[in-house]
Amino acid sequence: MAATDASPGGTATRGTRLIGAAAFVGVAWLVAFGLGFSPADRDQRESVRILYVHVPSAWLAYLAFVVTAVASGLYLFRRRHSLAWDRLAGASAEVGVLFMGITLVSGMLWGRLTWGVFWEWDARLTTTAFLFVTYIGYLAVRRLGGSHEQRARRSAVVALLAVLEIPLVHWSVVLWRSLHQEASVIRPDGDVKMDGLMLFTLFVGIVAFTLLYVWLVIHRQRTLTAEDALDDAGLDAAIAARRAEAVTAPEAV
Amino acid sequence: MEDAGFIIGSYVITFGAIAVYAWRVLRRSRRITTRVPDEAKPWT
Amino acid sequence: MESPVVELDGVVAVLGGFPALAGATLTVQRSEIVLLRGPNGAGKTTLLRVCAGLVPIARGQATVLGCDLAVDRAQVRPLVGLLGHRNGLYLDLSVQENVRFWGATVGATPLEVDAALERLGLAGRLAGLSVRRLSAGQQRRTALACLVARRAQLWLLDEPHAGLDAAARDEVDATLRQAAAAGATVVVASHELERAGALATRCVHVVGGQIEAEPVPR
Amino acid sequence: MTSWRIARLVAGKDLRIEWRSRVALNQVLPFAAVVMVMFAFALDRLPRPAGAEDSLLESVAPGLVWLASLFSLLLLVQRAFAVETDDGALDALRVARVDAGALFWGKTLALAAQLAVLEALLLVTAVLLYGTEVRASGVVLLIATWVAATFGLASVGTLYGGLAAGARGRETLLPLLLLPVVAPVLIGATRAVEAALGTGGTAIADGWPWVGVVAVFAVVFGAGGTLAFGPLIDE
Repeated sequence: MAATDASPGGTATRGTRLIGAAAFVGVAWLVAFGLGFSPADRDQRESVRILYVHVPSAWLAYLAFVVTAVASGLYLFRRRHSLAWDRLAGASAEVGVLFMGITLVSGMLWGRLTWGVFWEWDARLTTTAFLFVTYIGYLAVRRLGGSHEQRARRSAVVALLAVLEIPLVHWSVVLWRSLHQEASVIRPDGDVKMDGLMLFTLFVGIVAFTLLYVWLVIHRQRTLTAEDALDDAGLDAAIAARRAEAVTAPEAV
Repeated sequence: MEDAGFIIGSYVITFGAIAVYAWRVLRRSRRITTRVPDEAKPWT
Repeated sequence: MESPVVELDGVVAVLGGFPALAGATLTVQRSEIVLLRGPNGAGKTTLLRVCAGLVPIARGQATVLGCDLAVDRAQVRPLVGLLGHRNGLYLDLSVQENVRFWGATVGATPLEVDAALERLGLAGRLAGLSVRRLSAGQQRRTALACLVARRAQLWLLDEPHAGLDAAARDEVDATLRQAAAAGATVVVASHELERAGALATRCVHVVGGQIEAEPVPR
Repeated sequence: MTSWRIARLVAGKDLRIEWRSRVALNQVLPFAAVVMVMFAFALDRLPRPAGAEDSLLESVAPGLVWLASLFSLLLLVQRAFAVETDDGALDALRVARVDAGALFWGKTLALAAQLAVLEALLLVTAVLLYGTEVRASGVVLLIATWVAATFGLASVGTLYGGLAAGARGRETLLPLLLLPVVAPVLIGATRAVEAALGTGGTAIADGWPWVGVVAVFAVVFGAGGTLAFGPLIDE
């Protein structure tokens, strides 16, 4: 990344400032269109506005976990175990958990207005909640300590196991929900038909959230790189100190 | 706007949470990167 | 000259960011009993665990029993016996069951198991006792019997004499001499200087994560 | 030494330790029974609804049996790895380079054996305490669920137990990692047993797709465990 001005401190470069600015504009547009310009929905009236935040954050959360899984796979199966993949997996999982939390909260608010109840055990929401808890567990595994390689290997395996788990959970939850055929009239499941300005707003939302995701992951990944580098940099100093210990140690018996 | 509390609330929670997380990441990165030599930072 | 059993060259091993070994160089030939001496925290335990292939090597070169540890640490492990502060035994099982289990991991025959028990003076009544009820010395001897049953070629012992009375220490020393005589190689980290000094064929001083060779005290 | 023999060796060792120490028998089984009683305290407040042939407890009995099994699974897994880390045996296993897949299957088989006995006793407890009736026609389905769920839970328990073994804060890490993962088994096994027992009028045929879910879970985590166990417990 040929950054013209060396950053005084922090992980910003011209590229991230660009993405950050674009993300900010995207969010501004999303709020303007989402709350202001876009019309109310025929059936759901105003509550559809929450979807402009709920749906993009859900998509980006799933994207984040796909990135984590792919990065973990690359770390494990690539000859050159470069830790950059592991740090990307960690950064993406962290942002993914943030977005998944937002998805769940906004989903509950939307559910309260549309279905009259905060939580509805529908297949998608249940799988989302399951993913949220699974990746909180993943982040807990990342903090288990040990060398960077150990952390990377252990987290990569847990991330791949989590991916293995998603279809299983989804399948069993869908099968489970199909037992509840109670005909609920207004249950558009958020797949409300959107067109014109509403669809545009949703599109703005997805673009804004993607920019936010990229911007956050880049910064977080660089911070993790710096943290690892801090450990390693400390290593050379520690080795020197260790060697000095040998010189100064009184000639033991 | 009807149910404004919930709707605006969802936007505030969403972008509030993202802002807090972003601020914590940037604060930590500013604090750490000064103590790390430049060659360890591929982006500089 | 046969290739050395252990060949470390400038090995750096990091535990939680701390360089327990900071450039250790050591060569050990077959049937030697090498004594590692040095203050606490000098890196003796890490050195043993590196030779056992348990700790990744950050820098430097390490070959044990013909296996290059930088490439594949796991390959060397079945040939090595590591006895640390903890004996690695199943406390609820009896002495014999423990030795039979560890022997079985390399397919040792019941005869070999009995021979190992015999050698450590654990045959008869002791063999049937649950390890939990044994004294520290008897537990240590059981752990050594497991090493014998596992046909370990390289014995890595961390303070084997700790917590033992004089008689038990003699037995440990006798076992080590027998193992070395039978072609195994022994590396002992110990604070019992006068005793271990007499036992060791060579003495090495470990401090600050590095090794300084020393003439044999005798 | 074929890995199958090592797996049998490890399983034999684990079961012998359990036979000697009787921790599962004297502590985990009573715990499971207490959990079933606590469920009754918490849930059994309504008189049998008019017309319905099942009381509340009877209609949720399958779910409670599997819930009690899951909580007991946590204790059994922690015990299975406490045995290894008590005196540093896990390190010794690493040094002996016991093949990780064989070690995984050894621990899983031993755990499955204990879990199977525990689940059977829990079903008996449900019959005694909750008035559940086991109908003959549902027995085959019941046994199929029992086997599939036991293997699924045992393999995932061993896998995440190995990950948490020796780690700081493992007591709280294990439930966080394990309980979400076993959700498909909890859902599948409960529905399958409901079908087997005919709770709430469910037909036997409805149970078999659920046994499929649980069986796929067991296969996936059996294979996944064999591959992932090595890297997870390796130093």
